[in-house]
Amino acid sequence: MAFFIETLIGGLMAGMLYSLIALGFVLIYKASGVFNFAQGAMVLFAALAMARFAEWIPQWVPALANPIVANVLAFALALGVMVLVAIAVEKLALSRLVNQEGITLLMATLGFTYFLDGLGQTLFGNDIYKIDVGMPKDPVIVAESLFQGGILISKEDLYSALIATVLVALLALFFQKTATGRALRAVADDHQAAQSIGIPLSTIWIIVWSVAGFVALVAGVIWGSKLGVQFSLSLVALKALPVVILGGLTSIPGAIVGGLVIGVGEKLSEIYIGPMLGGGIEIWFAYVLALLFLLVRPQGLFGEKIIDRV
Amino acid sequence: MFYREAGQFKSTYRADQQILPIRQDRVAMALLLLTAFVIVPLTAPEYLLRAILVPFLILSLAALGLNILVGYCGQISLGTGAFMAVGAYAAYNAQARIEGLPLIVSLLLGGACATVVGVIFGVPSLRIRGLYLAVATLAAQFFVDWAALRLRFVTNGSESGSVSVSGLHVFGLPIESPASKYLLCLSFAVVFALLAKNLVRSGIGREWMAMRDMDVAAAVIGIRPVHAKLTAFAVSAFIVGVAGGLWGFVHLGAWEPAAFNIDRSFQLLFMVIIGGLGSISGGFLGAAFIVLLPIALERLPQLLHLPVSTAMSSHLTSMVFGVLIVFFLIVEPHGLARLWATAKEKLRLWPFPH
Amino acid sequence: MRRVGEVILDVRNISVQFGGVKALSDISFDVREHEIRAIIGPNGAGKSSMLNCINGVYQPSEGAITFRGQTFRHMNSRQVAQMGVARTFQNLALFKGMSVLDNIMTGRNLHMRRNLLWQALRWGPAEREEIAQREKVERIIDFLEIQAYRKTPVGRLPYGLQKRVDLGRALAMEPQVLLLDEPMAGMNVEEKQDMCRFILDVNEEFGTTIVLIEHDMGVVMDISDRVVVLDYGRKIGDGAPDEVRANPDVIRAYLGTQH
Amino acid sequence: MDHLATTTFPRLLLAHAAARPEAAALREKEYGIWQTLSWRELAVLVRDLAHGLAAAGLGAGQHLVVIGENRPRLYASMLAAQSLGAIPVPLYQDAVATEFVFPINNAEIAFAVVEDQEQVDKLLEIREQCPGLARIWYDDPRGLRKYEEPGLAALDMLREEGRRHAAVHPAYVEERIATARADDVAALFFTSGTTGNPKGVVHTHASLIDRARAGQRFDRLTEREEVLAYLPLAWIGQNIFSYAQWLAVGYVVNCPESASTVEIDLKEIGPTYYFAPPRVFEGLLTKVMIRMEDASAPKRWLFERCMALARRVGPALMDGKPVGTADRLKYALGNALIYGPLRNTLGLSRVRVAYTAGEAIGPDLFSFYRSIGINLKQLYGSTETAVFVCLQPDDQARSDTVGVPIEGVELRLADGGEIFIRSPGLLKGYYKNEAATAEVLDGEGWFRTGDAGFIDGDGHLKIIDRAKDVGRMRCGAMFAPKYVENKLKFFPYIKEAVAFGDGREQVCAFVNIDFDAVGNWAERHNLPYAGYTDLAAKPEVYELIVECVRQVNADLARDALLAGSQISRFLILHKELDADDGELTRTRKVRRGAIADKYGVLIDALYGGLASQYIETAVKFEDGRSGMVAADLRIVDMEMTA
Repeated sequence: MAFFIETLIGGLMAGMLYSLIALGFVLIYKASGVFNFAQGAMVLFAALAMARFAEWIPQWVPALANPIVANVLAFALALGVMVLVAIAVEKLALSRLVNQEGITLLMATLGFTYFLDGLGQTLFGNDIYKIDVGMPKDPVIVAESLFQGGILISKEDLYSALIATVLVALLALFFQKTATGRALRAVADDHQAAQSIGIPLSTIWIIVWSVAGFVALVAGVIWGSKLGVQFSLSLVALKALPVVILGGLTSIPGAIVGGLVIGVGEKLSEIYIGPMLGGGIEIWFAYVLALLFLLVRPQGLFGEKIIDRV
Repeated sequence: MFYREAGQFKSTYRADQQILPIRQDRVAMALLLLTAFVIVPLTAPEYLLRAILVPFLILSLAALGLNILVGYCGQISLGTGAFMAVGAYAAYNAQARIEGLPLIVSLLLGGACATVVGVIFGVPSLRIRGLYLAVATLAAQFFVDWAALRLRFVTNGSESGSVSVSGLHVFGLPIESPASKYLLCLSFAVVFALLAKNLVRSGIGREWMAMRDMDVAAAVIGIRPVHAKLTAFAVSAFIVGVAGGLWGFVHLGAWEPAAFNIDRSFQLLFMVIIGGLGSISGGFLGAAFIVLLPIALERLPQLLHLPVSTAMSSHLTSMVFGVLIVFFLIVEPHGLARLWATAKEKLRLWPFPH
Repeated sequence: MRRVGEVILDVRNISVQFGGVKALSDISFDVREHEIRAIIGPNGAGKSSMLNCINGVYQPSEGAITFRGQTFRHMNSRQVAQMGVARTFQNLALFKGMSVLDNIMTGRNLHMRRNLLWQALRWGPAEREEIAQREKVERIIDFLEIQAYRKTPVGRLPYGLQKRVDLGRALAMEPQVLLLDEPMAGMNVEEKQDMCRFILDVNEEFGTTIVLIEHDMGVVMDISDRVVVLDYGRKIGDGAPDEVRANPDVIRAYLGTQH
Repeated sequence: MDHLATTTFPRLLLAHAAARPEAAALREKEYGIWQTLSWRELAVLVRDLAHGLAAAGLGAGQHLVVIGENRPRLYASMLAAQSLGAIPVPLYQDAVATEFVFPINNAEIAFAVVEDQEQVDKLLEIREQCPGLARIWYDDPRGLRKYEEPGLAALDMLREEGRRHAAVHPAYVEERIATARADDVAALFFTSGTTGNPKGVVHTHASLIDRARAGQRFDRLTEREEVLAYLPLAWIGQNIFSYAQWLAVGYVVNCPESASTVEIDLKEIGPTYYFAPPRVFEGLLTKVMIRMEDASAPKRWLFERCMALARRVGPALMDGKPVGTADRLKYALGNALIYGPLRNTLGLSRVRVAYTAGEAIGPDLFSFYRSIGINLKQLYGSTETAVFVCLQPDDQARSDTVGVPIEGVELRLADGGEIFIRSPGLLKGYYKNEAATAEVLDGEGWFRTGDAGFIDGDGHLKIIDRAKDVGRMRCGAMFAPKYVENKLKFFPYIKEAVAFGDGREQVCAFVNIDFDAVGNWAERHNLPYAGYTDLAAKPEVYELIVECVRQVNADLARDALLAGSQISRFLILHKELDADDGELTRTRKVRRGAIADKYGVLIDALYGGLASQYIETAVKFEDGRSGMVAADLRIVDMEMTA
C-alpha cells in the first residue's frame, strides 16, 4: 500500500514536470497553430546555456563567485538567450510561413530542432554538464504513523514539483487575467480577426515563444540538476507529447491534468505491468494510453469538438 | 522548349491515359532508365554505389510508401521508422526460421507483416485527425522500438535486437558487390514506383485523394473512409516495410533497432515534404536532396581546407541542415516535384510565359 | 415530356440538434419522382442541414426518412449514395488537388469493382473498367460543355465552372435523386442561365428527381414544381410556387426581406 | 488516269474504301479523344444514309441542304446525297434564320440535315416561309427530345430507315453510284454576293475533282496529309480543302471538338496541309504578340533578336535563295530556341503547305509566317472557279501577288485590267439565273472574274481590286478603294476600313479599330475604357490611328498611279462592322454599297467638312436581340504628302 502511494506521489510529481513542458507546446500551438517539435531542443539548449553560464561567470568575473549570484545571473542570461531565439524564430521563419499546412509548420520546427541542437553544442560544448541550484538530494520520510515504514519522498522531486506547480499556476493566471493573455487567446481563436482589431501578430508570437523558452529553461534546470545536462534531455519533450494530445492541443487545464494522468499511469504501469512484458514499457505506455483515450474522445480531454460544415 | 507536341493526338483512351502522354517525356524516361540500369552499374565507383545510390534508392522507396499515406491520403504519420523496422525484422525472421526461403519472398513477407501492423496502427485514423493522429502514430514508433529491443521472438532470440544477415542470393546470383546491391534496390524502386503510380491514377488513388481534399464530399459520393484510409495505411506500410527489409539486408547487413528510430521517421517525412506531397517523383527527389545534403555539407570544410574538428563539423552540418530545411519550406512549400512541374509547364509553353 | 410520379423520398418529423441548439425541428415533406422540388428560406433556416440529414452527414435526433419505401432513422452516406442520391455543395466541396476529369471520375467510384491488386497492375479488366468509366464521364463533360478544361486542376477554374464540375461529379453517380445546394449562388446572369438550362436538361433528359436549395426567387419560381419554405428550422410553407408566394408567413419571413 | 474524267465523289469514296478500308478517313475530337472513322466505316455510313434519304424520297437532281459545323456525319450526308445523284447545298451555320429562306426556296429544297438544336430552331422559325421544307434530320439530339414537329427526326432514325430500305432494295444505291456521270451536278454553293440575293453556283463532279487534282499535283499532296476542318463547309475554300481534295487525294480530315477548343485541337492534330483566310493568321499573330508582351525581359529580348534575324534571312531560306553560313547557323540556333517552339505552340510545326486566300494579306503578316519556317503561300480563285486558278510555287511566295496560273488554266487580261479565266473548274452556271450566268460566262467559255489586276515581271498575277470598284477621282486619277483599305487593314490596330473617293476630289475613310489589339494597347498605357464605342472615341486611340493613316499616305504617295488616293479625312466608327448587320459578307468582305446607304450621313459629314457627326445605329446581338448604339464621331483631317 505504502509502496503504491509512493509510486502514485512519484508519478504525480513527474507528471507536474510533464505538464510544464506540455504547457510549452500548448502555448505555442494556441497562439500560432504551430506544433512545436523543437520544444525538446529548447529545453536542452536552455539547460546548456544555464549550466555553462553558471560555470563561466565566476571565471569571467571572480567577484561573482558566489554560487547563488552566479546561478541567478546565469538564469537571467539563459532567459535572454531564449528570448533571442524566440525573436529569431518569429522574424526569420514563422512570419514567412503563415497560412501554411500544419504539417509544413511541424516540419519547420524539426528544422529548428536540428539547428538548436547544432548551435547549442557548438556554443556550449557537447559533454555532460551539471546544474547545481542547491536542490536538496536527501529524501524525506512522511506518514510513518499511517504506514509501516512510512512513505519515502525525494525532496528534489518535491521541490521541482512545487516549482512546476507555481509556474503552471502563474502561466494559467497570465493567460486568463492579463491583457496580453487575452490578446493571446484572441489570436489563438482567429488570426485574421485578431489582426483586424489591431493585435500585432508578430509581437504576440515573440511573447509566446519567449514564454515557451522560459518554460523550457525552468524544465531544463530542474531536469538538468536531476540527470545532468546532456543530449538525452531533449528526449524529455517526447514524453510530453502524449500529455499534450491527451489533454487537448489547445487546453491549458488539459496540459496539467494530462501531465498528471500520464505521470501516474507511467509509473504504475512500469511497476505493475512492466515486469510481465519484460520492462522498459514506460517509453510507449504513455502513447498507447493517450491513443486509446483519443479513440474515445478524438479531440482530447479539453480540446474543442470539430463539426463538419458543408 | 524541347517539346514538339503538335501532332501527338490521342485516338484511344488507353493512349490518352498512359503515364507519360508526351513522346518527348517517354524518350527522356527511357534514357533515364537506360542510364540507371546499364551505364551507372558499369561506370560508377564503389563508394558512390554503396554509400550514396543504394541508401538513396531504399529511402526513395520508403518515401514513396510514406507519400501514399501522407501525400495522397492526407494522413500524417511519424511512425514510418517503425514500419521499416517491422519489415526488416519480419524478413529477418522469415530468413532465419524458414530454411532456404528466397530473399525476395522474405522481403515481401516483411512487407506483409508491416502491412498488418500498419493497418492496426491505422485504425485510430478513422477517429483521430491531423496532428493528434501524427502524435498518436508515435505510439507505433516507440512500441516497435521497444518490442525489437525486448521481445526475444521478434529478433529470433538475439540480444538487444541486434541481428545480421549474410550470403544473400537472388535467383542464384550473389548480392555481394555494390553493383548487384544497387541493381536489386533499383529494380525494387522502379517496380514499386510503377505499381504505386498505377494505384494513384486508378479508382483507389482517387478515393485517397478525395479523402485528403474533402472527406465529407467523398463520403457523400459513396467513398468509405474506413476503406480509403486503411488501404492507404496498408499499401504505404507494405512499401515502407519492404524498404525496411532492403535497408537492413542490403544496405546495413547487420542492424539494431536504433537503425529505425524516430529520427528515421522524421527523415522520411522530410523527404516527402521537400520532394513534394502527392507525387511519385517527389519521393525520389526528396530522398536525393536529404541524402546528398549532409554529405555535401560534410565535404564542404575539406574542400575549403578549413580546420574543423569532426565533432564541430557534425554540429555545423546539423545547423545548416536545419536552416536549409526551414528555408526550403519557406521558398517552396510544395516541394521539388512542384518546382519540376512548373519548370516543365514553362518548357511546354516556351517561348510564351503562360 | 416530364411526368411527375409517385413519392420517392419522404421526410417525416425530422429534428436535428447541435449540443442543445435545434437546427431543425419536426420537418416533414415529400418529394415525388421526376419533380423539381425547391427548399427555400433565409440564411440559417436549416436548409443545408436538411440535405445533410438526407445523405447521412448529420444524424437526426428524431424522425425518419423513407426512400423508395425503405424507412431509415439514420442515413448512412454510402448506403444513400448506393440507393441513387447524389448531392452538390453550397460552398464548393471539390477535390482541389485533382483535375476536372478526376473529380468527376470519383463520382463513378461506386461502379468500380476491380480490387487493389488489379488496379496496381492496371492490366486487362482493371484498365477496361477504367476506360469504360472514362467513357461515361466524357459524356457528362460533353453535356456540361467543359471539354476545354478536362485536364485543368479544378482549383484554377473560375467559380462558375467549378460549380459545373460539382454538378458533373454528382451526375456521374447516375442518381435518381439529385440534391442541389444553392447551385447558382454567387453566379452572374449568364452563368445562372446556363446552370438553369443544365438543371432542366438533367431533369428532362434523364428524368432525374431534383431537390433544389436556392436563394434566387426568380429561378425557384420558374423551374420548381413545388416549394418547401423553412425558417429558423421550422417549416412555414409548402406547395406550388404560386401558393407559396401567396402564403403570408412566407412573405413575412422571406419574400418580405427580399423585396 | 482515264477514270478521272469519269469519276464522281461517291466513286472516289468507294475506291478508297476498297483500296485502304482500314485507313482513317475522318477524325472528330469527341468525348476527349479523336474518334476515328475509317474509309470502310464511312462507306457503310454513307450507304445507310443514302438508303434512308432514298426512302424519304430524295431523288436525282433534287437538293439537300446541309447546315452545321464540320461534323463527320454531315460530310457523310453530303456524300449520301451525291450517291443518289442529288445535290448537297451547304449553308453557313452562323447565318441568321432569314438568310436561309432564299436558298431553300430558290433550290426548292425539301430535305435538310443539320447539326443541332440551334440549327433546327432556325429552320423551324422559317418553316412558314419555306413550305417546301418537308423533312429535317439532326445529328446531335441534345435538347431536342421533347420536340414534336412533323418531319423532324434524328439522323440515327434516318440511318435506321436506310437499313430497312437497304434490306428491301439492296443494290439501289450502288446502281445509282454506278450510273452517275462526272458532269452531273455535284454541289450548289450560294455566294453571299456583296449586293442583292445570293447566287447559287453550280459545280459538277468533274469541275471540282479536276481542280482538286490540279491542286494536288501542284503541291504533291499525298494521302498522308492531315487537315483540320474548322471553317464553314458552305465556303468553297473549306469545301475544296476538306471535301473535294479530301476525296480526291484520300487524306485525313479532322473535325475539332467545339468552336471553343479549335486552338487546342489544332495543336493536337498538327496539320500538314493548312488553309485559312488572312484574318485567321492575323488573329494568331496578334495573340502571339500579346502573349509575348508579358514575357520576362530577357526572353523578350531573345525573341526580338530572333525575329529580327528571321525577318532578314527567313524568307530567303524559304525561297531557297543563297544565305551566308553564319546566318544559316544563327537561324538554326533561332530555330531551336524560338521558331521551332513557336511553330509548335501554334500547332503549325508539321505544316508542309499552307495557303491563304480570299483577300489580300499584309506583307508583315505574310513574311512573319514564312520567316519562322512555315510554308505559307497565296492562291487566287473563287467559288465560280472552284478555287484553284493561280497558286504560288513553294519558292516564289510573295505577299503582293497571288501566284502563277496552274495546269488547265488560261488567263486573259482585258484592257482596264479585268481578269478573264478559262479552266475545267469553271462553274456550270448560276442556279436558275441565266442572266447572271450570261454576265460572267461568254460563248467561248471565258469567265469574267470581276477582278482587276496584271501579270508582274516573273509571271505572277497581281490583284488591285474589284474591277467595278476601281474608279476615277474627280481629278481623273485612278482610285482603287480596296487597295487603300488593305493598306490600312495591314496595321494590327485597324480591323476594317472603308475608303470613298470615286468621282470625288479627295479620298475619305471609315476606320474600324481592332478591339483586342487596341484594347490591349489601352491597358498597357493604362487607359480605362467602357466597351468598344467608348474606346473607339478616345482621343489617344485617334492619335494611334492618325499615325497609321499618315504612313499609308506616305506609302501611297510613292506610287505615281495611286498618289491621288491618299486619305484626306477619316473617322473611327462607333461599332464593329458585322455580317449580322449586313455590313460584311459572311466571308467578312466589306459590303460597300450597304455601308454607303447605312452611313450616308457620315459620308456627307466627311465631305461636308464637319468636325464631328452624331449617329445612331441599330445593331443585332449574337442572341438575336437588337438594340441601338449612338455616338458623336470625331472627324480628323490628314495632311497629304505631295
